[in-house]
Amino acid sequence: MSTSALRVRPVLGPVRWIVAAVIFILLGLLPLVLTDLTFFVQTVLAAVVVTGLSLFMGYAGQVSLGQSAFVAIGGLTVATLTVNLGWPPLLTLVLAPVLGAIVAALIGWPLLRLRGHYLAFGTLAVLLILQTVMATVPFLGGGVGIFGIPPLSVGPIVLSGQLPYAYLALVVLAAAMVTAHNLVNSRFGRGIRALAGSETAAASSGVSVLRSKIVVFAIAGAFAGLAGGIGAFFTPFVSQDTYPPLASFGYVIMAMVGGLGTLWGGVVGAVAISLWLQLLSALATLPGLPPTAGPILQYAGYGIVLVVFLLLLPRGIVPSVAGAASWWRSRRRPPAAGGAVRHEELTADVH
Amino acid sequence: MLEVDRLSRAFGGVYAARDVSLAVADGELRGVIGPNGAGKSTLFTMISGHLHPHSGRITLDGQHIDRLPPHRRAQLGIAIVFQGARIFPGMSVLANVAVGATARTRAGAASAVLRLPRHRREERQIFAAAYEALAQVGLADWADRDAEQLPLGQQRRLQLARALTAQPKLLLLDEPASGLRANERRDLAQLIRQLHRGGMTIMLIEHDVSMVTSLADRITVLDLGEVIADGTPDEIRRNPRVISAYLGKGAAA
Amino acid sequence: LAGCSGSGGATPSGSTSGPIKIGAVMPLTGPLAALGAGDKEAAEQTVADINKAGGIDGRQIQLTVADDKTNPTESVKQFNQMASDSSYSAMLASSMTSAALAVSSSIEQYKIPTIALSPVDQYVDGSNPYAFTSPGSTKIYAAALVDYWKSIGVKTVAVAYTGTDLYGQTGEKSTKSLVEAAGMKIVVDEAYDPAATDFTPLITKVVAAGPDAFVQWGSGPAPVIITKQIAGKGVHFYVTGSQASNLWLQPSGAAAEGVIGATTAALDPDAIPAGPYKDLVMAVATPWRAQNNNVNPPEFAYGGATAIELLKNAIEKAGSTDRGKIRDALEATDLLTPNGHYHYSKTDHMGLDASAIGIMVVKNGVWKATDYQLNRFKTDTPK
Amino acid sequence: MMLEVDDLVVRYGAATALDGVSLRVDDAELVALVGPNGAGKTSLVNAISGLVRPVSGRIHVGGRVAQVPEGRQMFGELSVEDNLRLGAWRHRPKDTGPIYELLPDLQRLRRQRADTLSGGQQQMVAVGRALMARPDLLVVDELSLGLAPMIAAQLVEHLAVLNRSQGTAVLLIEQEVGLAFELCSRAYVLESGQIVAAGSTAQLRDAPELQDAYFGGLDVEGTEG
Amino acid sequence: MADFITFVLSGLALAGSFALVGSGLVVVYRVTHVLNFAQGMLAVFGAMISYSLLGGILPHGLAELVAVLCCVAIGVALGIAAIGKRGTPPMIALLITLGLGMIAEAVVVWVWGQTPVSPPGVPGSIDVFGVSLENQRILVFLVALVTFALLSLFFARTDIGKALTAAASNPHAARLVGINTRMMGLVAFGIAGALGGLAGVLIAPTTAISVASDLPLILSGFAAAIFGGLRSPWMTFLGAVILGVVGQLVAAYGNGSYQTPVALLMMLIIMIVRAGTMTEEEAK
Ligand SMILES: Nc1ncnc2c1ncn2[C@@H]1O[C@H](COP(=O)(O)OP(=O)(O)OP(=O)(O)O)[C@@H](O)[C@H]1O
Ligand SMILES: Nc1ncnc2c1ncn2[C@@H]1O[C@H](COP(=O)(O)OP(=O)(O)OP(=O)(O)O)[C@@H](O)[C@H]1O
Ligand SMILES: [Mg+2]
Ligand SMILES: [Mg+2]
Repeated sequence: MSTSALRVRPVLGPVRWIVAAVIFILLGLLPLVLTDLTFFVQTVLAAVVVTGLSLFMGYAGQVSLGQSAFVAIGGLTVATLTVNLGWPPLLTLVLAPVLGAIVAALIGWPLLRLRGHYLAFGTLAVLLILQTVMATVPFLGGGVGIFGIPPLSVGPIVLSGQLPYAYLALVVLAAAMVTAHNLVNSRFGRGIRALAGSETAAASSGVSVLRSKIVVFAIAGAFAGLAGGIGAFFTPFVSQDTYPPLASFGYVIMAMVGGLGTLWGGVVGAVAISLWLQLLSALATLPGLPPTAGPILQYAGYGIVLVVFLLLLPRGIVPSVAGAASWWRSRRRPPAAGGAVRHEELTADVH
Repeated sequence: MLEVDRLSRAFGGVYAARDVSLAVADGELRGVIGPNGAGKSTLFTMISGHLHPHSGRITLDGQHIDRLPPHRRAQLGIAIVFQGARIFPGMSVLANVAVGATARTRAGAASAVLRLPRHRREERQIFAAAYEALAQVGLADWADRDAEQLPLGQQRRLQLARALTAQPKLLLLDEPASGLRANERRDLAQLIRQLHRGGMTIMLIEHDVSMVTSLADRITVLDLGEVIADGTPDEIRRNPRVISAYLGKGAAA
Repeated sequence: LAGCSGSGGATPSGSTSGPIKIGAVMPLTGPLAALGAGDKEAAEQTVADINKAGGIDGRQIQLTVADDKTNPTESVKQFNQMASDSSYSAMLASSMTSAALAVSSSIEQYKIPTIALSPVDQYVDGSNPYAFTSPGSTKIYAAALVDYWKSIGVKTVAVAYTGTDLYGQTGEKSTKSLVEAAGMKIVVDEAYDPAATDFTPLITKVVAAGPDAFVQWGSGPAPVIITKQIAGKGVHFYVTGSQASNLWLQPSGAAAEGVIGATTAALDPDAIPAGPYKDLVMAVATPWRAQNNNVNPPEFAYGGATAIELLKNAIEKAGSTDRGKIRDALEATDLLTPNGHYHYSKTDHMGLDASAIGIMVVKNGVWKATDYQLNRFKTDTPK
Repeated sequence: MMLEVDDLVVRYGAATALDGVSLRVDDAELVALVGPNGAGKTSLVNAISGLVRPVSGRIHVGGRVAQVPEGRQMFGELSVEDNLRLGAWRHRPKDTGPIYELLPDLQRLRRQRADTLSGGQQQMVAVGRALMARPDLLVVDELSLGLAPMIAAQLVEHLAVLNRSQGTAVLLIEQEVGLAFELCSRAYVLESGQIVAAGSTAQLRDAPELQDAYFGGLDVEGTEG
Repeated sequence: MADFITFVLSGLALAGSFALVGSGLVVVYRVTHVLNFAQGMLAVFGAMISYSLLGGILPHGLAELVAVLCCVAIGVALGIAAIGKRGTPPMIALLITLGLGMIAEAVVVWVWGQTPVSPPGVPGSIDVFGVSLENQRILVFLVALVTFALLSLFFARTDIGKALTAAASNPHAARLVGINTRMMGLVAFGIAGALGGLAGVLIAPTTAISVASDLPLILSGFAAAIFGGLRSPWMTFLGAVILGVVGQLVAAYGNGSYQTPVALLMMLIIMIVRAGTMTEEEAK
């Protein structure tokens, strides 16, 4: 029996592990040649957040427009504890994901009773509320923001400059992805994918719906918190405007563009979108452009690409590529065999 | 084993279930029949915990379960096959069925992330059970298909397989045979009989009277939310109230 | 380490040849885009003029502008990106107050002389050796208002401010202290939500308190709505520098008529008595009017131009583009600019005095000097 | 000629659901279509009503078609009454009276949201909604699904009446083959995407290869051993 | 007490503006299950166009009308992009509208620049219960009220309204009974355009509208509409009222900085409580 279990357990085959390793090694070489590390770190951290988010959206079938809130929790943890209370940086960085998870769980307990667009609104509202609190409570920056965050230091070693953070971020991303992978291919993982399909049926199969949702939310919160923590050390400044709704929407966009329900979707989406935005703002700030040309370029550039892309690849990059591949393979297998693509006419949500 | 005591549930004044009482003995196969809208599915959803009764009690092996959420009841050994096909889209047939095992396994998120031995052990058990169940309902060679691509009939069998992987004490079947043709029905009847023989307690809703009567030890008849008859198949077949409300002169034979 | 990421073989700032690189971070998109746009235009204009005139001892100025999307954190990122590149000699920090303050630790870390394009009170006392601010601090604006109020015998004052940003908060603080010092009374002191779209509660309170003067500190749409809602309620309404632009003037329309504001003295160029100051102002105003169908430049336009002038002056003094030397030279600044007369010093990194601020009033949709201001011009114009 | 399907091929990605299916339904004819799960019955009717685009083949429809779809397909947010009325969206009159006469159970439920109906009640609405269109050809995907035997029998009756009175043609997919053959004069047997048998119901009823698969009660005892 | 009435009334007037933006979201969602994030920009367009037209080109009334009509066209255009392609899942369509919103922003910056505008509205203010309210705000409230009355009648009473709802409720079945779901979707987007334009045209005079107004507008509209599950016009109106009145009271008796968040919190709590009672998902 165990053999058959092995046959079906959808873990990444050794090949895929190697591919993943190679990709990360390549990513690891990038910082050495890149001049704009800010961009690199930003992108990798975004990928971490999105990896968590696509667990929550792609697998558990929920939606969060307020993921920035948990990035903020991480940032605040680091900023307030180091600056206001003088705690050791490393400790605060460890606390960042922990608090991210705890807060997510606490908020999730009431909030995750909401579904669909209600939940989308709920999460967004949480973010907006948090922003105002940050802007008015002095301890949390009170509109001024918190600066003078010390560089991250492990004992005597101080991570000064940008390069160390690039690698820290990469390591965290790798860890996040392994976590996500192990989670998805498990009893728990099947549970959350099931409740995404039908909460009723899932519950009757013994899945504790609310609890599972909260756990996933907390995990996503932890990822976000960690990213936020690192971000706070990297950009030693934290204020309510550090975590605007637009950033939150950005995470959702990255998740969708990369492809929901896939592990690599988050990374691919984050990189694709960030690259494009970077390119745009580079163009937009070319000297000598008329003052309005910049904004026009940025808005239109982002918008057009988003629209065109989603119309062409509604399922996102990774699934589309995978789909194309398997389709191509199935060409050379006798038909009847699976790998069937659902007919578009029928994909419209039918009860 | 299962005791339902004066269960009532109304929707905007209209009773879907009214003082429904019935007792299912351990290992019994209980048929539930009645006209459309009689309250059969409502009864099942109240037993499985998706719908809260406005009054009345449900006890399983002497334990009150009417306040428990669905997943707890599932863990106590109640499994249900819904009337409409309720599959988990985007998952393979096998994965769909494997979910059924959640009720009787423990490994949580932590052990999954850390890939603890317990996780591995349970995964093996789960998929073993899943395969067996698929074989039982004759879906074995569809295992790797995307569940939502199955035709309706297959989807409903898949639901049954999912329920079986839970290895339940009490199995609730809501019209499992609808949409199956004669020989498929025979296989299904065969399977149900086996499970019954294996000592599983089963409640079966069916409009195919001949199937119910040939399988059930006892039959409960509902109409407009009330129990109008309760007895052996023969008694029911002859019961005039049942004939007029449901069977009709013709089908009585 | 910072080096290995930043200066990809670029000439270090101390070098004596090649262009002089100056970085600037401004809000080019987002709510304050109009501010940034104005600063950018004016700064680039000035740089172009300087370069046409042969640059600074023969070296051209190269100005790089980055967009901070009206977001302090983005501002810090962009700032660090340039500051960590040692080929930059000096920086201009954002026209958004909180963004300009946000970079303070970066300024110290990279030891790069920086002039903020927004009033950052925290920079005024020179406690941050490398940070300067070119617009007047909220304090001198408040001071100018209070002087004016004294002159017209105001007894009671109402204050409203955005509780969620720096400009509002510091503005309220300075007003409060000065007003009380001058023996007047604060009768209303309310924070408001910059995102709100109806201020009836605030207005109701103010009207009820019936103050002799009502001033608000904030920017964006909120001040516009307040202006519209307070109009015709018989309350004397006052605004400050950040309303001295189309962000406020245009949408407020008729409701703005007669509103008095403490702004840069240069806001009404024609009112300035002939002299060196007027010439300087005109140098900025004339081309601007030409480009923007005869509208006077808004307050922050002078900021952009002035900041460049200040740096040019310092670099010439220092005779070098070394960050440290420029900083020292800046602290010795004594320069007349369209923004007013700057006397930077160890303890004053704002450098302006009350003469730089004028009390203006909206007449037929344009800012005009009040009679009070015209008198003041007679005695003290920046010189 | 009410319906003519000619060498129809339907694929879902790589999976072939129908390959080379041809069948016809004459005016005012009652035709049954039977077959095991996954045979392609639903794919066929969906192709007829244009919900799936065939890869190749020809479909000619000689009149107004209405379909009782698989899985009821209620307008969940709308009331029973509205569901019925929308059945006649393209046509006047929208009088729902006759439907309630045919299916009295629905009368009491006219204001109820369709998604709260019981399975069988939904099936009734689905049938009623299709009848509202006053179709020339009625395509029914699993008529008796979830219906109490009495109701099912009664509906079959009604179809017969419609056919006689208004010459409505019917293409009936039905697992209760007995029921179907009672009504229909001709039948097609579809298995894994192909027509494996066709002819008058009389002949087919006696065809040995179909006997076991489609007829005979449960006689479970027999199959034991 | 008089003050209290003032705050409540001003809150109601304010609610009108939230509700108007929300109404557009409701129409589109009800018919397509798409949350139209470009709704805010439709309002911005309305404001900008009427502003330009009022600059001496057209008289009051006519200018506003033309602006609204333009917005109908824009709305339809948005619709074609968002749902024109068969089988675009709602979540994707949502992001598409987000993208369309950005394109719209680019257009606005291009044509009107980034400086906020505020076209002239109905001048003056009148006293209600000794409370002085700007006429413009009262107008907004009244228009909103009428709009919602018409909307709910439209959806509840007319066949076309029913068909519109059916299109989203079950597109599959809708196509079976011969409802052209795509056409219905475009109709909805058209109506949404009109409502958005109306909102912009009416609200602009009371505030300053610029591209940057997009987000605040859509957020307040979303908050109001979600209260009605993005479906029910009247619940949307109620949501707007809670949002407006609670906000004003907080600003009046509490700290002004907290007016939006507290209002949001209120709505959240109510929604969660309601969700608790709605969980009985029918399980057949
Ligand atoms: N949420 C609800 N609101 C109103 N009425 C409801 C609701 N749910 C069920 N009902 C009514 O309760 C009655 C019983 O429904 P139930 O599904 O139990 O019938 P059933 O016996 O399963 O019928 P069938 O054999 O057709 O499945 C039906 O009349 C149905 O309309
Ligand atoms: N959306 C889809 N994507 C891929 N394959 C599909 C899809 N729908 C149906 N199929 C395949 O097409 C074949 C025919 O399906 P169809 O639903 O037409 O069968 P059916 O005769 O209606 O079965 P049933 O009697 O169970 O309704 C099946 O093998 C099924 O797996
Ligand atoms: Mg039922
Ligand atoms: Mg079918």
